[in-house]
Amino acid sequence: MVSSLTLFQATIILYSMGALLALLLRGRKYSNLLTYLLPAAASLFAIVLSANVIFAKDALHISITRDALAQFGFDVFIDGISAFFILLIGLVSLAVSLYSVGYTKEYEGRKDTSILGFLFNIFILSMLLVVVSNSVFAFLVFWEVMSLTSFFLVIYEHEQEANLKSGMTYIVMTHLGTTFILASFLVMYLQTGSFSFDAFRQYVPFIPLQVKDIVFILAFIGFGTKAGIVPLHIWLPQAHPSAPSNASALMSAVMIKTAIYGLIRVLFDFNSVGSPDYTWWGILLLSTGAITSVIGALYAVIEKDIKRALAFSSIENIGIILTGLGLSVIFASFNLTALAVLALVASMYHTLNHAVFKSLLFMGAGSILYATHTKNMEAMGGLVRKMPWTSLLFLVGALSISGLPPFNGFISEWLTMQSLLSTSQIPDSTLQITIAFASLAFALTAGLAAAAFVKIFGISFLSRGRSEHVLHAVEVPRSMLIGKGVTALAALALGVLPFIGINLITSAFNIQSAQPASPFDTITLQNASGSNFASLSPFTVVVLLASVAAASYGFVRVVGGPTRQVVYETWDCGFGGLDERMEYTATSFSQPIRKIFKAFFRPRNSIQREFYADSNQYKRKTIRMESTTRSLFEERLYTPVVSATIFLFDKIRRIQTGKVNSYLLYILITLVLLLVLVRLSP
Amino acid sequence: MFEPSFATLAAGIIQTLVLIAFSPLLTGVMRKVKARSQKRIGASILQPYYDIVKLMRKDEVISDQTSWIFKSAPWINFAAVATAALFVPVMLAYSPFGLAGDVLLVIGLFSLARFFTVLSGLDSASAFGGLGSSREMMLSSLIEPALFLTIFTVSLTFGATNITTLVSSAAGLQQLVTPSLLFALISMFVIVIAETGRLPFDNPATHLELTMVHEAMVLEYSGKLLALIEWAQSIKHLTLLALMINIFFPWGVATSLSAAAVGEGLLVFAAKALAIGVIIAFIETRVAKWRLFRIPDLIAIAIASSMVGIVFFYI
Amino acid sequence: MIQELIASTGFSIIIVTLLFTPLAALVLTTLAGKKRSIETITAVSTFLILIQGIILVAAVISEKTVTAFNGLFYVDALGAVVLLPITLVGFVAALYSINYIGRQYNNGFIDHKQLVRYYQKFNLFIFTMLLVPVSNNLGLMWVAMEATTLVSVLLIMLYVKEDAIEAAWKYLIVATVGLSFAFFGITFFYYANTNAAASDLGEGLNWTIMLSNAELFDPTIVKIAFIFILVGYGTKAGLAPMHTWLPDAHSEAPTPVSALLSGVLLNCAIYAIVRFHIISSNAIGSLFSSQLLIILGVVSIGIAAASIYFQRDMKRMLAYSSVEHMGIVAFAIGTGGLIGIYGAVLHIINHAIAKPLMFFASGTVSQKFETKAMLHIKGVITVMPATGALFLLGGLAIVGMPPFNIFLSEFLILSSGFNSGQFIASSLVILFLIVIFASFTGHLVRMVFGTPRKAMKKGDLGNLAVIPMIILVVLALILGVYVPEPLQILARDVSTIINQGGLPK
Amino acid sequence: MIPTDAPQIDILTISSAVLMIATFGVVVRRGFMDWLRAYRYQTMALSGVTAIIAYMTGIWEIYIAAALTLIIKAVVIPRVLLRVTSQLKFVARYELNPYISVRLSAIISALLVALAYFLTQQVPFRSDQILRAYLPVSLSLLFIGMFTMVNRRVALNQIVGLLIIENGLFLFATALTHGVSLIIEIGVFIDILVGVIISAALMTRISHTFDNLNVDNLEHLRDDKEE
Repeated sequence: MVSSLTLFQATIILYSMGALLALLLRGRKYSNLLTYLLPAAASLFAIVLSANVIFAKDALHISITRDALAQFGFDVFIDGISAFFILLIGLVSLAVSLYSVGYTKEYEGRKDTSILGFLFNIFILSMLLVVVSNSVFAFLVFWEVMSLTSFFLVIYEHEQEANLKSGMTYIVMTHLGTTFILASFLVMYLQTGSFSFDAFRQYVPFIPLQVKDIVFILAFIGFGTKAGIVPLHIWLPQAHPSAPSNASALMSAVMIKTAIYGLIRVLFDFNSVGSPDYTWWGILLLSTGAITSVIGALYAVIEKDIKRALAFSSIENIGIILTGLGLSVIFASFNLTALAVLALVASMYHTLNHAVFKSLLFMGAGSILYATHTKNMEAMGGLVRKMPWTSLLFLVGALSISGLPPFNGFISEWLTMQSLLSTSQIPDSTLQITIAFASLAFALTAGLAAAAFVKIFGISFLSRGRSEHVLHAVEVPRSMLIGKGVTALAALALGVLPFIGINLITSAFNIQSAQPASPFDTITLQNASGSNFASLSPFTVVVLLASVAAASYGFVRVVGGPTRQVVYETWDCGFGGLDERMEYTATSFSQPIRKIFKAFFRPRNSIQREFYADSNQYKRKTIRMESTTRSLFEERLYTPVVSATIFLFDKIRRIQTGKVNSYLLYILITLVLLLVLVRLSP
Repeated sequence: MFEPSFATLAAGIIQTLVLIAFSPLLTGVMRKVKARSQKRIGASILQPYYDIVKLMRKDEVISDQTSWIFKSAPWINFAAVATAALFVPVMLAYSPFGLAGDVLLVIGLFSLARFFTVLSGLDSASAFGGLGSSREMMLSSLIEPALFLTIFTVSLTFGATNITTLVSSAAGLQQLVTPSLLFALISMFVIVIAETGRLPFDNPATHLELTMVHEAMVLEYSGKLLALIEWAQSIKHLTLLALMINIFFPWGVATSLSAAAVGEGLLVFAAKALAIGVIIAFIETRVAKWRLFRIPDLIAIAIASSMVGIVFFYI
Repeated sequence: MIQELIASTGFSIIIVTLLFTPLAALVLTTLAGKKRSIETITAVSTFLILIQGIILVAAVISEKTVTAFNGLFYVDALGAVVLLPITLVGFVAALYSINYIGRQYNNGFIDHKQLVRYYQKFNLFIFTMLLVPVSNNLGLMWVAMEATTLVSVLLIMLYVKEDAIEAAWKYLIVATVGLSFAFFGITFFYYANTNAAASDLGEGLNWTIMLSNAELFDPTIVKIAFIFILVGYGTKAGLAPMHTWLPDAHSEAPTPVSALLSGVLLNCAIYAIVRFHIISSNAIGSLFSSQLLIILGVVSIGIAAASIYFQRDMKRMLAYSSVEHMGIVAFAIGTGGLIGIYGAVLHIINHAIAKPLMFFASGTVSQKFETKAMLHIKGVITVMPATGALFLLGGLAIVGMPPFNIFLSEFLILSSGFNSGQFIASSLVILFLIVIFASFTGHLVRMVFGTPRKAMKKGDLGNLAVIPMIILVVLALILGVYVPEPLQILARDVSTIINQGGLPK
Repeated sequence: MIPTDAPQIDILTISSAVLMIATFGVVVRRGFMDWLRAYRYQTMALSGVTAIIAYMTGIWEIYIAAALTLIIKAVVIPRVLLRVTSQLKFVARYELNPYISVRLSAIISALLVALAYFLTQQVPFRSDQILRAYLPVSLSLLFIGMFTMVNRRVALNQIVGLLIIENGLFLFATALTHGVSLIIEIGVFIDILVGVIISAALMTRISHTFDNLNVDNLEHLRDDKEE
């Protein structure tokens, strides 16, 4: 058995080598291969490392350097929680690394791909180091390195002004978040007198409740910014689409999960939320999660940029994860351990699932971009025939993320729903009703998410191609398919055999629960009176589905005889000339939803008509309709705050009048003011 | 409760087969009732069976723009709906597959079916398909919360989402009509109508583009594929009715596996299903199809009703 | 005792040679006529200064204090912290000058006479700055400080341009007035000293003597005196609202001089304030001077935050950033405590590394793009890959991004801010830092990335322009994750000096 | 507190009054030659005051300081300034429009004197008569010099404020410390001299570049412009 330390070192070294070789072998033969195969190998090591920690309980606790004066250093501690997130990182980066081998060809000749390779490796490495850091300083350093490298990835195509703008939004927002995290840690430092997480673990439970509340609020805002909770989410739909697709896959699938990691540390590691004092933390998490998920889903439905839609869907999924987390805290605060475990498992399962299918979907979107050079869904269509494998894999992702059986999304959403349904066991009826209403948001989210992904898949892959972008699209290289295939398989495996995920989570988080012991067992939940509350055996469902399908095929074949197919044009009401302009577009697909939620979207249609003659308004030459929606948060929240700040600053900066007289006057006034103050003070 | 055994398993499969087999009949009966109440003679109540068989034997016309999604969607649709039917008790108080899935799985399978149907609508590159798909997704995304809240109420009342537990608790309940269940029932009724695409949500008999939802999606289908879709629609309808019946009106459901009990259960179920079918048919003759953007109001009523049900439960 | 004496006299020679080196270089540059030889002389002399500076700092670390000339010169850990940046930045600025000034010369912006003058004053400037941290006599320190103003005004006047003249005039007037206030303060302290202990009139201005008598000082006089000192040296240190000359002077000076002004000279002024802060703390407790430092520090950061957003001139933005960082140092010293002083020490050094880096990069950029207006600078990284990358890294260091050094010191300073109970001030600082981060990074990113406005010949401007920046960026990275042992000892000693009564223990 | 040594008090009071009057003389002059002359008188008064201090304390070094003051400030600096102005192409000999009128500035200067007395009252003088007399005066000079600089628009006339401040500084140092170590004092003198020379050189540059000496020309570097 290899020790965790060796594995850890090997992982770090391999990623670093990947980064270095990317720079050193710039433009050489095989450089691309090495740049991405090294991190793929490192990811394997990371996966083994996490398995080692989770199942062999070989936790790693080392202190690397320590500043004698300020007592901070780079401590490393890999426990189950870290290991779970290492697994996430390892799994996704394995797939994405393989995918990148092919994907970076998109940039060859146009951009310096060595920088991309370098940043890619450092980015993964920094995420890995974030989740193993065991001291405030190390955590913050790696956290910001992670932000920084991802920022550079976002502006990798900096020639386009829009990317710079989204990069700026991203870096500013993430820095804001980091500041809140820093503040939270500083408050803990004040109370515990140490920068080490070990000390936090030891002493945070003893600090006063009010202070703990402050710590939590600060940490929640800080991590929430990174996770993309509403209304701190505005960077996410800008940044993720701007980055190269392999980077957006990593950002969406893993990076925002580091925020979840941080929250878990604060909630369950530094504190042990076991008294009703913490209930409102859970309510905060739950309600934020509910709002986040609905709003993310709503935006995802109406979006027509495929990567932006995926980014909004990430916001939605973070909301679902937070819902589970919040429930877990609520249950834990009432000492309903079994339910707390259920909700935590649900939340973590969804974290794992989202990592899997979101990386798959972003890789799929990247493949489309690779083949068609556009992110605009309105310009796609008909790709299912040009890129059969990509479309199949993308469909798997879409089914998973829509929470449909037998894929993994269904399992975690099922678990989350079950936790929501278990609120009847909380001894507080106000809370029960509140949570019941929160579940409304959850269900709406599920419905909207399905609509969003029907749209994304349907509009981009199905029917006719809508522009010349898709004319010459061909299937992407094999490495890109392998990358997606890995995650698609994982999505299926986690969907059919939830045993894998649940066992992983329970051992990682070291929680006792009666969970399936063999891969084919059912998940069973008991209600308060001990009878079966709910149970689920996805494997059986798959078997049933398959047999029903086989049986029905047999029946139809027996009754109907052999099939004779005639291929003909789509029915055009006899007019003829049905073309791609008459198809439903992404915008028209989402029009009903846009209209129903018009209070939120504020849709505006501007129609410009041109007539052959003004006298006859029936004979129109052209009609051009533009449908726009408004971003409520940017307009109502960010713009006013920013402009108020700028207004204030504009007044302040005017003290620099350019007149030396006024400068001298300031000095005189300062001096006299201070002297008078001293004179007047006793 | 039931013990898993070969007999119960067989009984379970049989009750599902009954459901699948008789579902077109319900459609036929409803059409007949509708026709009669409109002073028409109407087709035979067995007409849906004739249609299905006829369609199965016909050639298929496939659009040249379609892909494998179009061809496989009816199969997936049918399989998913039929599988969902396996989990719903009909005349028995349990389904032997209750341990493999609960009511949420049933909803999940319906969603899976719908997902592919909607995709198939988009696949044909016709203007109608997109229209239907778009409206269908809009409706379903709104119905989802209503349905979930209804389940919430029910599961609060009976302490389960497992259908077997639900039905057995319902059958064993002393006071049958609690206020919360009543509200849940109202909600459930609206949902059943909406999910199965009946008036005032959707007119199953129309082919006018202004009013089509479900029909627009499946406009391109013919032959075997259309047969599967039609049948699946009927199965879905009856499955939902069965769910509603066995949760809200579980009288006479067979709790044991004796021939008498099962027979009685079947008859009672048939009576109840027919009654509800007739009620729906009557309603359909009374109302016109609502404007698409008024439909959310109706769904909002369902949601509100469930919410009130939840509040009543806790009070 | 005797050993100590020997040791101290041994090291005291270094103080003398340290001060002698730039003067010798001044003489040699005046004698040598050729451009190449002048450049070589300056580079070699600054290198020697760097070596001697390091030796002196090492001596201070082991011996705690080094004195010379019967206590006229006195270097302790606090002085060493200021001395180190002077020698380091002096060296890299000399290296950078060779390329920068040489290029200006080749481009015809300056003639040979101006070139010679530049190097003469450069050496003289180094000398005057070196004089500040080694002086024990506070009057001498004041004279040195005034001399730095005069020499740097001459350096700013090197270009005969309207803006340069304007900046020089404002700088001269404001700084001179400010320093005359400082002299008032010094005299007050001296008066308090003579009142407290009537003896030792001749050495009454020596800091060490003053410190030993500080407890006997009259509180009122100390308060008034410290206000004069704070306003006076605060003007020179660029603390708001006395900072107004700074954006002009720092932006109009020749780039290597900007680096010295921003990276080093401001530290000297802060150093002077700290000396009096210590005396004041000993006399009337640290609360009074700490509060004042914190207030001025926060105001400085705030005004810098407000101004940076609107800047259009690259170097002017950097100058405001210096105001910000001096504010942070003042805040750190005000919060006190081991961590606060540690942070302040590191911040002084870190700022002295990062700011010259930025000035060098911006100088190179403006030479290439022939403008300082940020609006017209785009795609630096495309045109000059190395400079662009260094510019970017330097900027990220300046705004306090890990893994660069300033993050570390700001982290410590904010910890100390919270630790000392200054919640409102610390929160304000955090808020302002976010704003500065946003506006500074915004400007930076728009310059570094994007597509250049016009077609430009790709390529950096020579190795000598890049090497000084690489030196600094490497230092910034190293100090961002690891503080070397000697520096920690130094910081601990400074903390002892500031927090526990002034004399190293 | 009743003064113990009445005649001395008189000398001190009178000399400080003379110095104040001389200072006001500088403040109210608008023309360059006028204030330069007034400044000479003020400096003479100052050196007289210095001599009084030297006499009263009996420290011979202060006599040297007094002599130095007389030579440098009353002779050398005016010479330098005159030379500078003679080189100028265009000489703004009159301060045409100070920010505040001469009348009002005299009143404000009086207020500043009051402020200086108010601020220095809390300083414990330890019955040091010299200090009691001259400390407020020197602070007044500081404030008035500062105010003059704030008020004037012509660079050449701003120097007058600077020089008043330096005089205040000198008086302050002498009164307070009875002669700081001589080296420092000489250093200060040299600094002032060099400062004036440099500012003179700067003014030459300014007048060459802008054709006059108005500070208004020097308002290009500013941050209050509209975006």
